[in-house]
Amino acid sequence: MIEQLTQEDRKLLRDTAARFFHERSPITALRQLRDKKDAVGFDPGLWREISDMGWAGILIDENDGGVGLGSQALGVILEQSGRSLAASPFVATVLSAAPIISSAGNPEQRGNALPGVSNGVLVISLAHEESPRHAPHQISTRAAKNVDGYTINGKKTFVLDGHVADLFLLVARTAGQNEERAGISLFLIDSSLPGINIKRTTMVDSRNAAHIQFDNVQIPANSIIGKAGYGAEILDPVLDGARAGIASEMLGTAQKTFDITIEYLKTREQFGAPIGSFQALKHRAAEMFCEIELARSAVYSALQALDQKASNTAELVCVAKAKACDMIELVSNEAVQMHGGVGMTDEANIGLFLKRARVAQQLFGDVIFHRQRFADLIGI
Amino acid sequence: MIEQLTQEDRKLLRDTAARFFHERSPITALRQLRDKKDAVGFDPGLWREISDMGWAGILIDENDGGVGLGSQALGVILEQSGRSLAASPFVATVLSAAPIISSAGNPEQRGNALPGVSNGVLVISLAHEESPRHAPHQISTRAAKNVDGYTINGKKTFVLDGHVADLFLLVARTAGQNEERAGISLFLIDSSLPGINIKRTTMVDSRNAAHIQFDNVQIPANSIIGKAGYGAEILDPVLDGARAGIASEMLGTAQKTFDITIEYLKTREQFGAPIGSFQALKHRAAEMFCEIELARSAVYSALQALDQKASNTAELVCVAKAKACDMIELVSNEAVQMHGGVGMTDEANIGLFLKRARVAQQLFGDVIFHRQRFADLIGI
Amino acid sequence: MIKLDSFRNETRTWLEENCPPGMRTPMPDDERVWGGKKPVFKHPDAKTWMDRMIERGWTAPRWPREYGGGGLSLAEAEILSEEMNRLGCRPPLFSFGLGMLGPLLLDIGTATEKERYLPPITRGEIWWCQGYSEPGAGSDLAGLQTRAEDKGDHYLVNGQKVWTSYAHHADWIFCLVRTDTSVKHAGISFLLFDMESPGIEVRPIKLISGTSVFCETFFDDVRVPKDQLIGEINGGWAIAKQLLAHERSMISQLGARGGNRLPPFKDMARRYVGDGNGRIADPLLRDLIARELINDRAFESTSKRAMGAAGAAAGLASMLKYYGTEQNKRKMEVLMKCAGSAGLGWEGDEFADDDLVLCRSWLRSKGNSIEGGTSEVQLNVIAKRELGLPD
Amino acid sequence: MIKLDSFRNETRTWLEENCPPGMRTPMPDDERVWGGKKPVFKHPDAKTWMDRMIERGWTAPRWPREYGGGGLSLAEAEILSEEMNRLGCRPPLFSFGLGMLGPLLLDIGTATEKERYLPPITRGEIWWCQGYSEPGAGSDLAGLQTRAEDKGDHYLVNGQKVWTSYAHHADWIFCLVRTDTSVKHAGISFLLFDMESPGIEVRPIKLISGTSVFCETFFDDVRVPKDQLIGEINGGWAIAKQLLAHERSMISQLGARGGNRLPPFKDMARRYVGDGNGRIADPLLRDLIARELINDRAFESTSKRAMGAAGAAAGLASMLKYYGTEQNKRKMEVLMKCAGSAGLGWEGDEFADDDLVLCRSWLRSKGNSIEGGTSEVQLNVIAKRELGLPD
Repeated sequence: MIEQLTQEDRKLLRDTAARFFHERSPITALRQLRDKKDAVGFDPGLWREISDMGWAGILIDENDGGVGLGSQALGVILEQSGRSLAASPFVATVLSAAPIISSAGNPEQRGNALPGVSNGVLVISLAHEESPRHAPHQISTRAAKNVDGYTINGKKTFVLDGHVADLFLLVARTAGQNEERAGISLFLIDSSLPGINIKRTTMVDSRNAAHIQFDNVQIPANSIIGKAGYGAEILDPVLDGARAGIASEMLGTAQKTFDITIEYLKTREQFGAPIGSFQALKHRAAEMFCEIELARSAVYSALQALDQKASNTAELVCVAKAKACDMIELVSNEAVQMHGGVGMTDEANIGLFLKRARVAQQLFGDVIFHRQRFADLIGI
Repeated sequence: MIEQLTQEDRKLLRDTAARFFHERSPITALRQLRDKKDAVGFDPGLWREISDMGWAGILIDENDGGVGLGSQALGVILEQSGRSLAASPFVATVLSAAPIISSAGNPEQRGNALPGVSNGVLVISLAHEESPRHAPHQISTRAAKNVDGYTINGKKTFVLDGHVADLFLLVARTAGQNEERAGISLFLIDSSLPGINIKRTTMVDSRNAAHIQFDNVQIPANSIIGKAGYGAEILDPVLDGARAGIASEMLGTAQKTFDITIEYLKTREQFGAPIGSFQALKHRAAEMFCEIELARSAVYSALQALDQKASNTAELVCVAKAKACDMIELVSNEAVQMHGGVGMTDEANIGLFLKRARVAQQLFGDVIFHRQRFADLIGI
Repeated sequence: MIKLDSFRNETRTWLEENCPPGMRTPMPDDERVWGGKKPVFKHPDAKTWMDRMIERGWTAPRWPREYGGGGLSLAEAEILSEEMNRLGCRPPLFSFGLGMLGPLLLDIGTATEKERYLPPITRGEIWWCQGYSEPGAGSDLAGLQTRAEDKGDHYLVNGQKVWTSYAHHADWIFCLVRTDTSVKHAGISFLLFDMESPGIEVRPIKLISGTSVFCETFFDDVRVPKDQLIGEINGGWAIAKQLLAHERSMISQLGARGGNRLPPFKDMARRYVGDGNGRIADPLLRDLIARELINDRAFESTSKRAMGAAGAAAGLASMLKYYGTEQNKRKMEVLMKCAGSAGLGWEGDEFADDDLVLCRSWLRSKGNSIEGGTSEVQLNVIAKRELGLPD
Repeated sequence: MIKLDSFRNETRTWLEENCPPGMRTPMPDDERVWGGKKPVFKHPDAKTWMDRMIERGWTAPRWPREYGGGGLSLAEAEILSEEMNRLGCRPPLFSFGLGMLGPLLLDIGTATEKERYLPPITRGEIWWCQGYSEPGAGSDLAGLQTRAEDKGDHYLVNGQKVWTSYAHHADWIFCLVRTDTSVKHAGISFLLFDMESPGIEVRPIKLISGTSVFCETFFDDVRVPKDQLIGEINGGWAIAKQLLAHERSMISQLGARGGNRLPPFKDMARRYVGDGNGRIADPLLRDLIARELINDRAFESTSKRAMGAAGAAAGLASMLKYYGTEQNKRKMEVLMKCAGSAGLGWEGDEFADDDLVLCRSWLRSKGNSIEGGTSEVQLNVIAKRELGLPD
């Protein structure tokens, strides 16, 4: 069991994170990365600072060089980074790739990867999706066994920060058919191997992902994590952690979007009164407030279940991501509309929140995916 | 081609129908039927008057004793009757049973049934549904051929005015499996035949339907309408007409619900002002207005397509019923909410509109049915 | 912790020995025990159960023992509640006295008032009703016009209330009245009086769902002794707000559970569109159902979080009231879609009992977002208190 | 009827002979011809086509021939439009002069004004832009502050406009200005002036979608000859309302079509989630798509019905503007759900052109319910004009 933070510890962590992201990674930082078309897409110096705070290793056990504070602590940090739209390899590395190694890597793999992640010197990207819509077991990339290890052939898409990754956590199939849960295997491989072709894609939220082609890529046998063919057993719970994590980020993003909008409603005047005095806008704002609070409860419940390894964790994660998706779609759309013409300008920040919202909605499954999965899990 | 009414004719018909239903069948009439638990469930005298206006025979050809004015004229009348929630065997008889006989009955069947319908002396109910949700081809009632005709076994539900019907237009299967379109046959039979067990059901809208059980009911061979096994070819277009008809009624019902509500918003005062001056309610009222107008256009387009026998009639009917369902659900719910406590009382009429709305939504397919059918029809 | 463990053991033993088997079954609405001067015990075990709980002080577990309460700590009361749930024990007594008036008097009542009013509440001897809304004062509750004139030794009450729950059964009423017509909020007072006083007429209101739990209540020169004023003269508005917040949280919970008589939402959905294995084949209905089940989970988490928050703010109470009732309405509409014509029956043997209950519950649910402050009022409160939006 | 038939034949023949093949293809946004003093013809056939249509008077088919119009009847103009659609002919010329200023001048302009302004519009010689909104006057358009002071022989204009479409390309502006500061609506006038006048500065506004078709426009002591006032002094508000209604109907149609560059909604949906036969396997996405296609059909029918209504009321124009733009936003969100990460690309070769266009169009669609009067303003108008709800 992960060490539980007390209420006071959590409040302290939240205040620290809030101050950190506000000061070190304001929204202007994202704008600069975007406008200068930064080759990396995030600020490595900032990432090192984040690591120095212990946050890159927050999910990693102390024995592996991390701080091992667990999901609720992680949620606190992601909620704050979501408020300032901080660009970093957090999602790619801390949220999805490293936990796979933590939970199933052998001592050598752990030793090679985890301290580097905790120290902020190693970027590992999860190379997983093969279609534009999240489909965890829709894997047709093949890892064919041979005397020297495996030969990889296939194509991955939407690999977060894949253009600057040092290592890939590759999801490939050693057996079975597309869509089958059995037969999926996980590999930790070097991104510079011959036959790997990486194409950076610039996304609407000014972050980066990559298309990656694997053409007869030869990898050593000891690249495999866990047992061949049983990768989904490792992957699925890690994805649930990542879903709750991204939902935390969405919560922070939505809350900040809402805060900006409420401030605008209080100050913008039309017809001789602040527009926030018009009842139609008040009611819509109050409805947003309710949806944010519901999503907040759902996210916190999921994070707590993850830390407690509760038996209904997967259900609660579906609830959290589904609510976060619907909520942020509402909030981001209403925010732009309530800002009127100003909301349409690139100069205002509100559009950046809208853009980030849609990317986060897609990450690790949209609302449709999670409603269906929830229905499957509860047996209806 | 049905004779087209001119704009002026239609306006005249609308004014006549509006006056008629307002004067002869106000909402108090429905209340009386309900409160005295009337055995028939509608006023036969009123039905005779409606017939005398020529409206019971509105879809029936002049050669068969009707007036043959077509669907748009029918729509005008149903829209007005919907405003006063007039209870009559219109839907059962005029909208669904008679058109089957009109379109496919032999001269003897036509002669026996249609003049009686036009004159308001004959109630014919379509005995069709077998499950609580509209499923046109989900027919397991069997009509087994024998030397004397057919033996019927099976069970029907939600047969409108089935407890007072003189004849049933029975949908049964002479071949094939449940859900198959082929193998369905139509029969015009006497409701008093041995083996027919009719149980009246009182619905929430104070109208009546029946459960009907057929136990070894022997019917003559000449009861069949059209060719055995090809009943769906006759039934399906008639159902489309009925759907457009009920959508017209819903349009009238919703418009009246809305009119009552707008009037209430203008007169009810709270916080020293009419509640219709509060912007949140204004905006919601304006949104309802838009939805009503969209549904209106959809209904009119469907009725016109029916009269013109347009090739995309089925699609337009789906659009009409789907929009009418969503629209009336919104309008009826908002109307009750905007009436506050008053809307919850049996004394106010608004609840009667809510109740009728949900029954009409289910009749001949709800919004889910029609969205799916639309998608099928357009090939997505 | 040891003390709590032994409390749990004792409680469990006592409940197992004292809660009659008939009181460990799900309770139909009409078997609720409301107490009062002419109490009705429809279930044969109900009186025994109520009397035993009264004796132990557990009709009001957290109230002081001197007023007939149980004197339990918060932790002990939670244990009692858990153990009652474990056994499936019915609540022994329902009353607006226990839920609303009592807590108010414990908070602001004088010693005399507490001694006078609280014991009959814990013993279930008086059925209280509440007199708030008036025909012209619904959402704008402070616009109430029922007058209470100071006649020296008594107040003379004239006017009309509406939506007084169970007024046709109640023994006493707690009532907001106007004692100053020159101001709005600051001219309201809070009176208690006997419903048998001369000049009171009660007419039940029939609802669209067919039930009549609410009444119109008319006051024509009703004399109320002056010592039945609670709090300060013209100080009733603060009391009203306190009681309203409490009522809102009660209704939001009721809404979330979907009323009492209807089986749980998931079971009802399966009844209509489930296959033999409890799966729902139609993907669109399944999605609608899953959506509301997800909302239910999030709402549950939110309720717990709000309870945890130190002194739940008015805005949060309003949020729960708003969301819980709107959510319940959505769920009812989903069930109506699943049920099709089976959910449209009004009466008669041809419909199963659960079908008829669904239809009535669907209609009744429309009132959830109106009673205890409309959804619109809740949104106004949230906008003002939580968001600080300007008037 | 015979006359119309022969008109149709003549028109068809003329179009077939005169519309260059390159002008019978779908038009990318950046190949639109706007005319003006420095016209840009990106497509090699575009100038020929425009010149031939100008010669025939068909850049403004229904305007009188004396101003360079086609002098066609309503029926003839419809035939021309049908025949152009049949051949897939591109509109030869886009302009706010043809669509907005021209019809206004035809209605209320003096003979002199018509002679002066209309022929250059039909010939595509002047690119007009519109100066309405200001930073402090958006939804509250009548709150505009740009001053025009009467200086005897000219007006002196000072102030700032925002959301002036294509002001960085335009030759002239039609502009609402304040000529009386003591009243609100009754202190507004309508001026035309040359964008090359000294004292005008234009700054394009970059939108969230990456495009810049709108500008901020600053006026610093701009001299406008007094004969360039249209209508009465302080009579500009009536003109503004007339132009706004027109703009609203243009935007609602644009919205319904989902912008120009994006392939039709159904095709885009199939692109992302269709199987080989054009069917959409996922039942939930299929339902979302069907819902919007149904809304599209109902909206089309409504637009036609509104056109048919004698003199479409302001409320109906507002309804179309409101519904059309909200509908377009919903469709874009559905496409984004279908597209998944393929719709989230901003730039680069790794995304197909249609994918990038989808993302930009989705962002651009958010402005539809803001420009030309926000959705909130439209709902206000409907509540007032159509429903008569009190202020």
